[in-house]
Amino acid sequence: MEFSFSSSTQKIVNSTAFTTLESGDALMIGIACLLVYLAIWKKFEPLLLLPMGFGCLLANVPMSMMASTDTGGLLNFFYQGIKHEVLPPIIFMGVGALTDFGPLLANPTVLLLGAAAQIGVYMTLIGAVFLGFNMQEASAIGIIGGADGPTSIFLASKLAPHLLAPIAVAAYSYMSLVPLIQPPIMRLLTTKEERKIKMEQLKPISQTVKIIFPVAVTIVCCLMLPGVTPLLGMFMLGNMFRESGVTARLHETAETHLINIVTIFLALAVGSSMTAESFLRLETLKIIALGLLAFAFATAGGVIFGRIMCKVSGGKVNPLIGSAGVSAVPMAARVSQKVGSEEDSSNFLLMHAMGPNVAGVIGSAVAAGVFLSLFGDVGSSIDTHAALAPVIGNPEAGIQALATVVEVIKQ
Amino acid sequence: MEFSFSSSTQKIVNSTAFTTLESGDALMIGIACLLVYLAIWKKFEPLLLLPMGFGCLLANVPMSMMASTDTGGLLNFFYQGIKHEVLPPIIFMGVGALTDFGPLLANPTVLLLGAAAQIGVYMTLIGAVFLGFNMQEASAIGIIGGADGPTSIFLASKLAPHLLAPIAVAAYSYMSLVPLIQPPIMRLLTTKEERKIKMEQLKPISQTVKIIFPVAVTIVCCLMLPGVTPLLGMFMLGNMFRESGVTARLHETAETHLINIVTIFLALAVGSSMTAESFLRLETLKIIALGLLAFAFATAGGVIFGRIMCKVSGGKVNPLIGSAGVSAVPMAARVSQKVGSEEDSSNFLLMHAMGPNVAGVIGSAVAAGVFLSLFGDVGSSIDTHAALAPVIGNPEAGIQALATVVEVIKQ
Amino acid sequence: MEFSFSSSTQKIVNSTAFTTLESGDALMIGIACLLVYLAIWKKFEPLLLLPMGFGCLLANVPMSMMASTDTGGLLNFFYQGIKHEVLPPIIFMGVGALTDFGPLLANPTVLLLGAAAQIGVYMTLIGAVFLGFNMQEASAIGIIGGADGPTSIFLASKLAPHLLAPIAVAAYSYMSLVPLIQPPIMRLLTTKEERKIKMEQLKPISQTVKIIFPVAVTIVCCLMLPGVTPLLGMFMLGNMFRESGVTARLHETAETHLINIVTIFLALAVGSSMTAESFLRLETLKIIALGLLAFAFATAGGVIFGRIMCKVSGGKVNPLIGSAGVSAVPMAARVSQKVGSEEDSSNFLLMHAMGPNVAGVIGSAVAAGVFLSLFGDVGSSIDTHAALAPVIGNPEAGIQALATVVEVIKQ
Amino acid sequence: MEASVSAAVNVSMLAMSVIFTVLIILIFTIKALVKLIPYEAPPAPPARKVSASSPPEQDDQVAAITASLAAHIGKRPDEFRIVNIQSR
Amino acid sequence: MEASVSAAVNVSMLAMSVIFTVLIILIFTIKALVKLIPYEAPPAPPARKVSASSPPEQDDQVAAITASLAAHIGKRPDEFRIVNIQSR
Amino acid sequence: MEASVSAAVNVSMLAMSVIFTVLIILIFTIKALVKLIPYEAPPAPPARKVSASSPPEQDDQVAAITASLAAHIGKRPDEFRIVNIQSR
Ligand code: NA
Ligand code: NA
Ligand code: NA
Repeated sequence: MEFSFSSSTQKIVNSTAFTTLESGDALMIGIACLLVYLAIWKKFEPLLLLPMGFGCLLANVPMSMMASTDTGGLLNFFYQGIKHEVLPPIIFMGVGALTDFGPLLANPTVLLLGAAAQIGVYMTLIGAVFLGFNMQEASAIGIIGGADGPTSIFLASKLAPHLLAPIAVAAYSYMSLVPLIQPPIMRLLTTKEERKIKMEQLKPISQTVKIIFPVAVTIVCCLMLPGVTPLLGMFMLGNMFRESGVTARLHETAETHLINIVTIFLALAVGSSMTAESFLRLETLKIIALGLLAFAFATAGGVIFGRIMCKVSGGKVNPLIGSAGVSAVPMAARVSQKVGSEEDSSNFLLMHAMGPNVAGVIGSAVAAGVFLSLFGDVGSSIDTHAALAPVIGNPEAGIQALATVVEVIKQ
Repeated sequence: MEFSFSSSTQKIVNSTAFTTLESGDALMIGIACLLVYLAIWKKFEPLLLLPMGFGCLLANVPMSMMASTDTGGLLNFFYQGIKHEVLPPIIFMGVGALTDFGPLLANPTVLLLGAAAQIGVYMTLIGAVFLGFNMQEASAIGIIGGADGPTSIFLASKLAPHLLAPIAVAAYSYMSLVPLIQPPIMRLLTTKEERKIKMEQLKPISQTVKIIFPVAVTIVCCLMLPGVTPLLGMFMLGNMFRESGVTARLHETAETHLINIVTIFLALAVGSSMTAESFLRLETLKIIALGLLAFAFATAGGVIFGRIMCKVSGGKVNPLIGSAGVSAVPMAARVSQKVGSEEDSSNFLLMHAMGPNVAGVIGSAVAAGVFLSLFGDVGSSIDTHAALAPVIGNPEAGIQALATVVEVIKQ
Repeated sequence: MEFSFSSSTQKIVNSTAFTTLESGDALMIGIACLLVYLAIWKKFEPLLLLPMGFGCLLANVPMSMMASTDTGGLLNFFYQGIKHEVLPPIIFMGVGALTDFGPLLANPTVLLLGAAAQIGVYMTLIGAVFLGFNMQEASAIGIIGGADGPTSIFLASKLAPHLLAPIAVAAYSYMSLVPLIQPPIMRLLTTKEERKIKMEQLKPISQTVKIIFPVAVTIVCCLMLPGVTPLLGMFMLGNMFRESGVTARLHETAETHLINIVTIFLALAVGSSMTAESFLRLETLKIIALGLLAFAFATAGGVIFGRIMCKVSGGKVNPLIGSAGVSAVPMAARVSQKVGSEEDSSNFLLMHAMGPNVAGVIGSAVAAGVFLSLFGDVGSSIDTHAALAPVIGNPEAGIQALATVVEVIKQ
Repeated sequence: MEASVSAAVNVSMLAMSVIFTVLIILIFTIKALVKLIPYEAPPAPPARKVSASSPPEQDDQVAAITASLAAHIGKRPDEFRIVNIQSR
Repeated sequence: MEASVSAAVNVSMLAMSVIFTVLIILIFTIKALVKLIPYEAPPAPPARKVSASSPPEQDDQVAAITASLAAHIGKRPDEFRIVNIQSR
Repeated sequence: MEASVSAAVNVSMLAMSVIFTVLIILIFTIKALVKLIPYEAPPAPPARKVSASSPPEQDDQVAAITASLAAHIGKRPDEFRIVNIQSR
């Protein structure tokens, strides 16, 4: 090898990213800066969008080896944690450790509001199919209406990994826009009188019930929809750490440093999948548009079902708490409180809205479970995992059973 | 693909876990709930048994892909950390960071009590062989008598991975039962006068000695029993973080969030190995029975050797501190204190019992090292690791040397 | 298998490390103890050198399976994090979270001092080539003069992994010796009058500038030198967490428990590569000697350029702040303060020296980037990563482009 | 285009039914739980006992503190007695 | 020996040039930034408003505390009113 | 059954011997250590010096605080002097 001054100079000049920087890369760097701007100055879910934007910035420096597709690169390494569905469940454990199910347990019928708000998911699914996405893709896009970041990322990585980046960006962005998107819809769909309804105070709940609840949810929901176990099970485990009263150490770690560490890695990895090739497509615009649809319909679904519950209960339920059924904890509950107190400043809906709010988290997880039951396929997961554990046992007996059944039905 | 309402319904129904739920799964879910109950309401080592029980619950939801054998699943991922012996040493580092060797250094002869209590390990080994287990299995079962969770898990994952789940459950359960198991044995094997013996106060120890001690233990023990280096070395490293006075940051992390994170993953992984197939066997009952034997004999061994030391020292040693030699830090030391103060409320044995208590940890690690020297084989470890690092160098020169020596001896 | 008493005894004796302990191993254990001694009693970068020394101790117990080359062993597992360049960038993120760029932004021309101090890197490079190292090795040795641990480890693991151990030891040891190495050189190269110069107080900087700065650095530097993106990008991300004001959770985790966890693993892994085979060589002595050269020339370069800046600015710059350009944050800045206050106790250089001090970190990262542009080759990285992600995509288009260009030039 | 809008509508109706089914089951589970295990106001914190039967944890503390104190003031543990630990 | 000292000198000169180039670009970037976005002294902390328009976050707090308090004292939330939250 | 009880007894006796051997070696190591490095009562904390030779760390602190203060009150660092830092 020669190291003359001129040949070395040539080598350095050729290795700068400028020589291969294309307009797409530059545009993506601009988008990365926009995300960082929104995170910091507009406070759009900064814990996620700041590292996500920064990951996007790093990934789009040509030759930096930081894109999620650059085998051997740092962010590709973190990306394995999404691909193999390790990171979202750990985040969900932390969310569970942060969640108080008290208001939900005090008034369990609000679970119906968490179910009704899922209509946003399905309106979006239909819209996405209409716009040309296939069923798996449409499901992953629809779940944006679930307004839960980890659920969206988990489902997208299973059903439509090539759409992960725009779905994650849409999910977190609209979540931040909940205070802008929801109020007009809420006012449009309710009457002044309904908005003034004051709800009865919640009755206190035994600590024992709070402890048994996560186990009960796990058994009921996971037996019915096994595909969602990693997400819902870890969510409930985090809640057990919180409520059991005997695992304070684990609770503290799960809700602070562990969720923080995993958030950094997850957000960087999602950002690293935002390359020009995967993001600068018509699909991205479609997904952004569908995401808005998802949030709007989810809000409407919750509010309309709230009115139904209001009627049925003889005016005891303020329909404004329905909008909190989209989840986006605790933002959406605050919006219910705010819109309610605009009509009557002595109306305190926050605690009542926390019930549907956490119900919405369970609701979207269940919705994700339904999609996994219908369209889930573990092929890719097994392929990639093969590298980690060569001794592949029997690939998921359950799915094989399912396949057999499907075969039989077809005949 | 067709998505008619009826075919989709069929698909969902077929994919519920109910269709494949067998009685074994249901029973295991019951056992999982029992573990959670014991952890929360009976305070049985809740930091371990709560996530372990929850992991068992998740693993036994059919088609949830959460069993330790489900390649590609979340808990299988954590299980790799046990299989490749990464998690137990990190936990041991945290335990080292939490351990004060001061009482042991002030009265080093109590190390003999930590040795004597290992008799429980060997009585159990003999019992296990008698019940039909082979030598490797019997060793892994015997170490339950060591009363150290990470040591048991480490050894079981090396010598008898198929018995990991019952061994871990037995080890942690009996550890919690120490306050019930030990006192009758202690009272039976000592006289009232012996129990009233008051011990001389411990002399203070130079900080320099406390710093040098972990290095000395590492050199002495690991050179003699190299197989135990990952466990004992990391234990001593954690203690260095504590005593050195210059690594406060690392000490704090090792004894709080790092050990907590690893505990969550380890316990979930152990729980995920509790499947009907591996747990609902006669072996499990045998192991549960042998585990009780192990704790009882370990306690007896410690107390009897305590009496010997009492005699030899001319009545200066209270034999009650012998039972603390089983480890189960700090539970067993508290039991010594309690049984002692029952005879004479002014008798303070706690500090004196802390010496044999931590000696028991070293003792069981040494016992594990002896087993690894006799029965250790790194074949499986290399096989699984092969996936992680394809460029396999020379597989463990030392073991090969050992094999050669064995060959020569045979001839 | 027979388990007679005598054959078992034989087996145990043969499996003790004593039977295979060679003088090299014993010497390395001595060196490990020396490192631990320096860390604790001489306070040589104890957060790194204590676990590094302990890792060396464990690795040199024969048959302990703790050397970085023992496939399947614990420290080999951590070592993968260095080999695949995961750990140093995470540490750099934490360092970024701990760094205040305020003084640098208030007086940006001091970036030139951070550049000038890199002369130490290149004098050492030339010296290393003179002593027979090849270009890659010489580069990795030279970067010791950058006085940044993670940068040195990152570059060494890419360009000369077989020299990682001595390079890391030299880098951290000399960093601790900065208060001894620098002052004589600083006094020799400056006049009494220059040392007495008092600098104008720094002007305050808008928070917005502090937030934009890391993005600007990332774009400017990484586009010009893409190879350094993992290191510099993560450094700047950590700083964003700090300055943005909206990610307090992530900031706290990055600068405490996350950096602590990674430090433990990294230092153990580096220590585990200190085997007799790799460390007890003439090269190690050469590297130790060259490292001293590196620090001395870096200091001299900074101070001499400080004098130039002093002249050009009409005496407004105290040349003593130049020595802080070697980085070794914040030790070198303290040395500037100390040497300055020896002449005039009312002279407060600390804040002024913090500017070149952090500039030195950027400077060495840029220097590493230049080396990667010239000599970087991702072959080995892809090979090892192949195991983790079998679906190897297109191996780094940029490098291929570069290779093509090189081909063309050759013709 | 593989998927038709009518299939999407089918799937949506089915999925909404499943979601409502699951969550209604959950509602009844919760109602049963709350009925079975009613809320009881936590008992007022018991007055500190001064008698011999102090909680076991405090026993430990007294033992530990006594031992430390003994080491410090150079008396045997039985030459003095800690009567009470008052947490602030 | 593959590498010659002259090559090393060449590489060194080149690398130092690159480093100075990159850092000088950075200096100008910073100078431009600082000029474009000058430092402004942070405004004095505003006096606590006593009027109805308390900050939105406090609204939440009042709502939450009111609800809890209501549950505790057994009155409906509109039967009493929290006037002010004073942080200590 | 591969293993016989007599083999297990053999192994057990051997293992107990090894454990006692190792731990007895450890006892003597500790005794030697404690003898070589006896405990010394830590010296009473030295009275705060008021003279010029304050600890190096405090030098740093004084420098940093002086610089910050200078920036804040708009004086040059040598126009005033911090005499003492009192930690609370
Ligand atoms: Na939701
Ligand atoms: Na033990
Ligand atoms: Na530097």
